Amino acid sequence: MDLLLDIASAILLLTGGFFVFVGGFGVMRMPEFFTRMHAASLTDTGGAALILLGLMLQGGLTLVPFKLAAIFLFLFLTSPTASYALANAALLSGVSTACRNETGAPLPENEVDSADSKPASKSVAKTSASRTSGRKTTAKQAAEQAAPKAAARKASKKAAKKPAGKAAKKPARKAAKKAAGKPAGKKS
Amino acid sequence: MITIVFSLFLLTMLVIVAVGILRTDNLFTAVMLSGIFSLIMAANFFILDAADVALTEAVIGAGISTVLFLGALALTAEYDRSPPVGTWVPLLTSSALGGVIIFATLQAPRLGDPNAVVHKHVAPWYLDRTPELIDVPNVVTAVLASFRGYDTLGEVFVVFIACIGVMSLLGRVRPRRDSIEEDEFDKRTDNLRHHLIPRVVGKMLVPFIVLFGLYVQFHGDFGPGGGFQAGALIAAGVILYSLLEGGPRGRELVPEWFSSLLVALGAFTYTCVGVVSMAMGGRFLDYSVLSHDPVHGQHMGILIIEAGVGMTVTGVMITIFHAFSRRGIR
Amino acid sequence: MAVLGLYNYFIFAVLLMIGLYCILARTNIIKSLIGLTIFQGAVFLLYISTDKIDGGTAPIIQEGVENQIFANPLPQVLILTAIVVGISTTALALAVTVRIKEAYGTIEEDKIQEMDREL
Amino acid sequence: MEWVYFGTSIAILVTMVLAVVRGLIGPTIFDRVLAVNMFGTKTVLFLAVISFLSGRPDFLDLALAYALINFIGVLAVLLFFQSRGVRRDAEAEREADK
Amino acid sequence: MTLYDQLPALVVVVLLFTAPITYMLRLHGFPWFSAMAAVVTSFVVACSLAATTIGGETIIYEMGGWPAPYGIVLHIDALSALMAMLITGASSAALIFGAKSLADEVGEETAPAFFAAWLLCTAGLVGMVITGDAFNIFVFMEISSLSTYVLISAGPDRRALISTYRYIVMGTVGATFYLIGVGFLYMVTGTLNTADLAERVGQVEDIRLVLVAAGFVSVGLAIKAAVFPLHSWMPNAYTFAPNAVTVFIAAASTKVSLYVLMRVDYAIFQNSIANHDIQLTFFLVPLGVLALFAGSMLAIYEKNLKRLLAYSSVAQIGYIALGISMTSVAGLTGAIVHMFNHGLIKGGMFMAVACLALRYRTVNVANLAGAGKAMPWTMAAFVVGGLGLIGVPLTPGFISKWYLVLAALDEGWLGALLVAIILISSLLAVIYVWKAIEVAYFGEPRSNAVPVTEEAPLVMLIPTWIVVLAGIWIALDTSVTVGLASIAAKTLLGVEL
Repeated sequence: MDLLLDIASAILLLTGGFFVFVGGFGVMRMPEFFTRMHAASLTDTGGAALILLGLMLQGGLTLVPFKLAAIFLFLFLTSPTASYALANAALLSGVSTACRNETGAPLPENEVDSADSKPASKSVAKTSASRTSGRKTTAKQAAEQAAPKAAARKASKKAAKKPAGKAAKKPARKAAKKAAGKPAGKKS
Repeated sequence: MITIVFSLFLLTMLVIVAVGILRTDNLFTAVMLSGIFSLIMAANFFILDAADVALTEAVIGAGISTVLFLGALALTAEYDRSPPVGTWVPLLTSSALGGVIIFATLQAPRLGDPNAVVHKHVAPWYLDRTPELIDVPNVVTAVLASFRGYDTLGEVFVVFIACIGVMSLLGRVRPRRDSIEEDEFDKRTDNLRHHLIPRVVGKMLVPFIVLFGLYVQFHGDFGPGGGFQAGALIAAGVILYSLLEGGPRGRELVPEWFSSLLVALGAFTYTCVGVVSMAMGGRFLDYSVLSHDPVHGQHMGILIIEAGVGMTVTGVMITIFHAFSRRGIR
Repeated sequence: MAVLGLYNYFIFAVLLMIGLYCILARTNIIKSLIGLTIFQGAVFLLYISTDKIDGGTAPIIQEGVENQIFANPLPQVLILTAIVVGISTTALALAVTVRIKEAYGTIEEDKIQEMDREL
Repeated sequence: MEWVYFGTSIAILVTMVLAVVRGLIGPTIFDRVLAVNMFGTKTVLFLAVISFLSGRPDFLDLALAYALINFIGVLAVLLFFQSRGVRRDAEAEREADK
Repeated sequence: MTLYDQLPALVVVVLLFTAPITYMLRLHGFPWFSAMAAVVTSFVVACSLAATTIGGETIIYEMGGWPAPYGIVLHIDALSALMAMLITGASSAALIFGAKSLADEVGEETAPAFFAAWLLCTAGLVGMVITGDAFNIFVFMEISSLSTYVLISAGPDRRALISTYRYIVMGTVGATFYLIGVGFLYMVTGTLNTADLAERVGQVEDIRLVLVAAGFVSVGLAIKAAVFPLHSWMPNAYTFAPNAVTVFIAAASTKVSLYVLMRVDYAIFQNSIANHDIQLTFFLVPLGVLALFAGSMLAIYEKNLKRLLAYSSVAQIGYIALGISMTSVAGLTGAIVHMFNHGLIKGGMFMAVACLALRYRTVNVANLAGAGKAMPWTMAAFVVGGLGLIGVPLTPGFISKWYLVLAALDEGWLGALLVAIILISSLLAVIYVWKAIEVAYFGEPRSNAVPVTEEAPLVMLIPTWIVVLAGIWIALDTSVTVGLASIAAKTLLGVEL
């Protein structure tokens, strides 16, 4: 009987481990933030479920499986919420969802390093500015790809001009509609 | 064998993250990486068989310290604009320091070798005599609360002073400067109310977090846990609530006067236990005189002072968080 | 194999160096405070790596399990105290930093020194 | 059963390393937040497997505390982000109407 | 267990017991009163402890009833009783003196927090002095430093904040160095009790770790004690703290770190590491000499009176370091006596400066002209204090310099050099004291300066003069201080009484 349990938990654990590894690998390989987010959060919950289930089988009838169930329930509730909230914040802050430009070459992601807290000196016409700054940042991004990584971080810090997080100022509903409009703008 | 492999992995990661913290210019990134630093440190402690310390480091290092740093960052700049000042002197001093330590520890006892002096002198006494003298499964709690209870008393007063300091520095709410009046501003900025899903899930979890904190508090004698960890966990629950609902609502849940009263009461309880044991003829903090049977007295003493420590740490963490969040965005 | 035993002390030395360098070289106040937490974190690692014993487990005595080898509880107690001391100092320092930002308008030590020199 | 735990914990450890690497090089801030969140959940799993590996399964409270702290950390980051964005716009408004 | 046996614990417990009460009860004027009551009670208990230890016996008090190396033990001998008396005495004098000046600097709202921090600062210092456990010294060092940060940051000027920040960083680095030293000692001996450490450190075969531990402990405590090259936090901290706080920390806080250095060095390392005294001399003498000269030079060119006195404290700490480095009974007696005397002199002078600051609203030497005539009593106290700094006979400074010179004489040619250095630095002291006195008595008050006519309030003058007269009294009847100091020196060196 416990040989069966051992085999079952071994299978569960190893697949869970594999899922988790795939998640990690995905986070490294994915070109753009939202796809990375997708890879991480999906395998997060999936991998965790498998591993914790595998451990529960090993726990026997002591208090341990209940603790594992508590952990599983907690993870199951919080990590999707955290991923959702993170994605929402990223979208509102103007992280570009584009990951391919017209020529098919992977578009380096938008540099939304938290720009310095200088008040955004842009003029009132925010959207047009964000489009120009979008193009400017993309051009700069291309240059940055060539420069070695350390220099890139220095260049991006100095030149980073954050597209104004204007969407956050308005209530969320209008922002979501507007945000949907904005990425299209950026792609042109 | 297992510990060597894992600690090798984790320690190298620790150094990589520390170098990452040093090199990044963006303070926000540094705070996030210091959160990872504490988590790796806590995982390392767990592998080195220090379960209590791992729990404390996780809850306080990764939890409370990140939240405090973010609170401070919200009120100050988040860019480390200045280029590093003349790097020769700091480089020289720190490498001299490192050199001296490496030179000194070449002869130090290996990790985990059983006949190191440390395992020979004072530690075996604690491990042998605790079941008989204090009869508490968790020897760390026994040493923390009873054998070296005076240290923990000093510890509680260190936390008490931190609360006093933050209150006297950030106590007085500053007059507003800019045009946007306060409540409208706070409505928009201070909470995550318009994020519907986190708000629902978060508020559902707050009672369970506080319950888990109380479990850790009273489970301290049998498993990893105790006053410090429990206080930080309960405070984390309240902090989660005021993150979601916003500062003013958070301060309604746990008002200022209550949390600072909790702080003073916890420290006062701890000292009272000591004074009562003096009054009953024993030495300061000698719990065996507290009741007819010494072991029972030790149990009672440890329970009360752990409650005192829990009260103080909860009160301090909540007061400090509210002091930072009430300072708000002026 | 012997060198692996000393790996913890080597990492302790490296973290101290990084922490001290971060405190001395960086003029931003919050960056120095993070350097201070790394500096203190390294000391916790030193103490806890003394308590490990081969084949030992955490010093929580389980009923019914005979002649277990336990790790040394004393450094763990000391470090429990040191962690809470560390967080108290950080909290106080952050409160002072917020007040400095409000009084001086900046948290770069060299700018603050210039402002004081003009006074 | 021993090597199963060992294999899983190695897999989790490698993912943690990948998360740290993403945390260090992640161009945007949100990558770093994602790395921290992922790292936190992986530590929870790592602790659960290790406590089984070392034969002390009653240390799972740690893993639960980790999961909880990780969630609160991410929410604190989001609130920080939101307040920063709004503060910048408030200053921008002040700048505009000056 | 009669009350008499409980005294060693009571000296700290009274302060720790009253601090939460002071913080909780927010009645008008109550915080100052409860702080005052607790500190005076603690002072009385410290005096009775000194009375019992003057016979040379040491009191051992086991905390929690656990025996020595396993539990924490309080170890009180002549030296710790003397230091406890100094700390609680300075604290009560500063509190009486500060009643009025603190009232306006510390608002009604933060008064409970301020005075609770004051109580805990005293408790931390006294706790450090009487405990016999190496890690416990670290815990109480943190209590006293954190509360000192809180007290200093209450200063009115915005520069108090930046000096508090610098003090926090340097103080924490110093305390962490001490912690590393204790960690290494624990690794090679397995125990934390100072007496137990003293025996077991000798049996350690590889002394490399013990040497490095001694190095870390000494450097850490040197930072906390503001010994010369590591003193940069002290002048600003003393200058921008509230006046009453400066009086207290100037008199007590740096001395305690020097006390811990002395006890750790002589109790633990002296009899265990071969020729440790030469290492100690090699470490402390250059620092002491540098402190003497640099401190005095900086004081001479300083315009702000409080910072002038702070730099002179750096110089005086150089004297104490010299005394410690001469591992002879006379040298140690000189160092211990100078700790006590300097506490009294500097406390009195800072009180006088506080009275001047109250009336003149500034501590800049230039515009204190005419203070001699306007505030005769305050300036007289300042002059007597200044003479004490120089070491004129009939002042406490003279006693300690006398013992230092005695000790230096029997050190051969190095001693002769030290005597010369001590005399030269006394001359330098004359210069910077005279600079203040000359402006006060002979300077013409500037036309636009607001004319100050009446003297400082009595409630501030009386404590100042009590402290100054106490200084004169112990300069004449040296039985108490030198008696305790010589017994302490003998016990430290292991010479029979």
